[in-house]
Amino acid sequence: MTPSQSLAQDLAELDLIVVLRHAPHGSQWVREGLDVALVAAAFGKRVALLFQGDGVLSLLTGQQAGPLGQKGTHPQMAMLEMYDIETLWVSGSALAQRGLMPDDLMLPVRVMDVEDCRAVAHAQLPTLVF
Amino acid sequence: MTPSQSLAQDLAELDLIVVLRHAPHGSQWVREGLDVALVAAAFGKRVALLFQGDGVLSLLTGQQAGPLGQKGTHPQMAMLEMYDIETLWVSGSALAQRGLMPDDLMLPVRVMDVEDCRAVAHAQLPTLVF
Amino acid sequence: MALTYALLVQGAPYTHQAALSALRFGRAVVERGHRLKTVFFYHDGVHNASALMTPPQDEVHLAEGWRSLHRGQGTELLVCVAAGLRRGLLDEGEASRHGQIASNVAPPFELTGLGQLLDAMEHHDRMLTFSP
Amino acid sequence: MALTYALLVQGAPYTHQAALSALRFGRAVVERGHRLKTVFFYHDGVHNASALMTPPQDEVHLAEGWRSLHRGQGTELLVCVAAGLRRGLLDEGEASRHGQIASNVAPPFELTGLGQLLDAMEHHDRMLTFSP
Amino acid sequence: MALHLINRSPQAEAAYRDAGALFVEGDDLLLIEDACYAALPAAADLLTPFRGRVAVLDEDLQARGLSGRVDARVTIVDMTGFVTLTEKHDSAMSWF
Amino acid sequence: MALHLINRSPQAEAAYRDAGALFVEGDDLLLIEDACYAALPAAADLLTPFRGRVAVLDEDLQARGLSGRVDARVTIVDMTGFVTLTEKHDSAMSWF
Repeated sequence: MTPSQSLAQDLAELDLIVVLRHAPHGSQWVREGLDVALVAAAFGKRVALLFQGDGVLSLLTGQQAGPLGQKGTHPQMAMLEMYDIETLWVSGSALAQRGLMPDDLMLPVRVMDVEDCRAVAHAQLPTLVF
Repeated sequence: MTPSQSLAQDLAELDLIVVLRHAPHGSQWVREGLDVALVAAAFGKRVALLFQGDGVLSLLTGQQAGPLGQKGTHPQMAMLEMYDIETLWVSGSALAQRGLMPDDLMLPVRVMDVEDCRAVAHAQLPTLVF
Repeated sequence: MALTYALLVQGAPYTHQAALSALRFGRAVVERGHRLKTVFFYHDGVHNASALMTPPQDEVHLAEGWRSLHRGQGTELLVCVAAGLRRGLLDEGEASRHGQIASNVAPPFELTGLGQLLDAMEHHDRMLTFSP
Repeated sequence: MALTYALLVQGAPYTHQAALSALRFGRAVVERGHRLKTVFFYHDGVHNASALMTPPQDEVHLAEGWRSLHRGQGTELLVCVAAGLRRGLLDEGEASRHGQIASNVAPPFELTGLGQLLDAMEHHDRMLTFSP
Repeated sequence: MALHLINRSPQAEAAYRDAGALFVEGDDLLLIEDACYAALPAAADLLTPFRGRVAVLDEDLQARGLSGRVDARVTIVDMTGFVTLTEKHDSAMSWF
Repeated sequence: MALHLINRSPQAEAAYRDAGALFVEGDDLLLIEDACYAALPAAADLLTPFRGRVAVLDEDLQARGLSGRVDARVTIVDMTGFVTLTEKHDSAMSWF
């Protein structure tokens, strides 16, 4: 549970961690979780996102508005950089389980091993799990 | 998929099958599924229930009203006989997976193997899955 | 051959995709030349009937989508009264019966009992369920 | 030592047990001598604030349960306005702003933004989430 | 014969298990909504009980960025194809 | 150290897997609502990652008829015990 030095540095500068672990489109969890992250950033908080489980699917390239104009969550993803949310952590095992590589993702991420993820969960930072 | 004779007889006399596959108490699925079965029976339909997956847990003995008076679904179960709903099928593998025996259940049931369950699902009877 | 369809919708709009899937499927049924006779809203699906839903203007308005199926096809839009009452969905009659100050279900949505769901299953050729 | 608590409630009453669990936990927090300062309703949790919920008389009335915590403790009952609007939950102000004919959120429930959730997390000692 | 609908992510293994236990020759399975992710090759084991009779809804695939990532054994159908499947089968069951 | 809450039935294996992956020495897990069924001996494998630091909420157990059926390695706590666990841990995470 001792984070690597670069991760420790990231953690030291954060105000909020939002964990996303549901798939996009089918339900509202990712969207409402990202809304929290974006509002926090707009209020000047330094936010990191941890994508775990099905949450990694919200980073897939090539997503579109759904039929009937359902917006999806990729437009919010595209706003993260503008809001200075650049700390994006992705569970390596979640990617592997789905046969995905970092190249399949729309944003640059840090792939985390399980020790990294544990360090994040125990950084004593305000954390919301969606 | 050829049902045993006694099952074929049961199937021949039915108007509606309600499949229950969620756990009681935590969500409303079992309750609202049983409401459909009870209303159908009140309208004179001949109804059978198939308990599959977590649905078998709604038959456990010893259930009570929850804290804050949450009613649970066992009072509805107790009404089944009064409404002449006596065909209760339970997936044997669902029981086994949870370490349960027919003695753990509050009502007499017919334990079904997978072939029986397939026959029920393909009996061309109106079926609702909750 | 034209078939008659009923849909059972159990998912709330703006929480789960089920309601959108049901609406799209309903439209496709009509485009294929079938009759969409009944949509029955149960469980959290009752929220599809809320007259107060106020989605962002650039998103689909689910209740309006259902109403347009009613206008085009005469599709019955039936809302389970028991599932609706506990979830805060009432028409004028139920509101006055229960001493509530307002109502949020209006025609063409109709509050009704589960008997109507059974009727729809019995009389229509196909029944599809869309759940969260 | 007395702590201050915030709860994030994301489950709708009469659909999922999460809202009941949150209310029971909130009461137990108070009984242990802590302060329950804020309950924030988000996602489907916004339905806890519905003035129109009409549960059977022999069942717990969730909205009333929350109001009684407010009366006893001054607990803030905050409802995310964006999550509420799309799900058909509006107070008088939002109803008139959006041209809706009725409203179904009244004090002590308050429509508010997500900033208040972040405030509660920052200023209270503990934050618990109850989700469906 | 029956049409089975699944709309839950492969994480909800119980939906696949319960539908798979009842699946017989002549049935069809259609994956919609978050069940589209079960059409990825990595989820192939979950679809074994469905004996190659698996379709997935194109509109939902596209929204999720899954076009071009679908396992070759899964058939892609559009909304009209969905209706056609319900024409073919008297009975449809939704597993959620 | 953190308190982990799970409220989903053992069928929702992902909640147990994701929480288990992050669980460390000194953490606690509390099972509430339909997660009470994970306290049955038949679900013991699901609780292995939680190293014997598993509690279950008594009120929810009783409603489900599970009193007397709980695995011996799981501790039973009442609602006050739940609050006590939140006093002990600064941080609580809910897996659903």
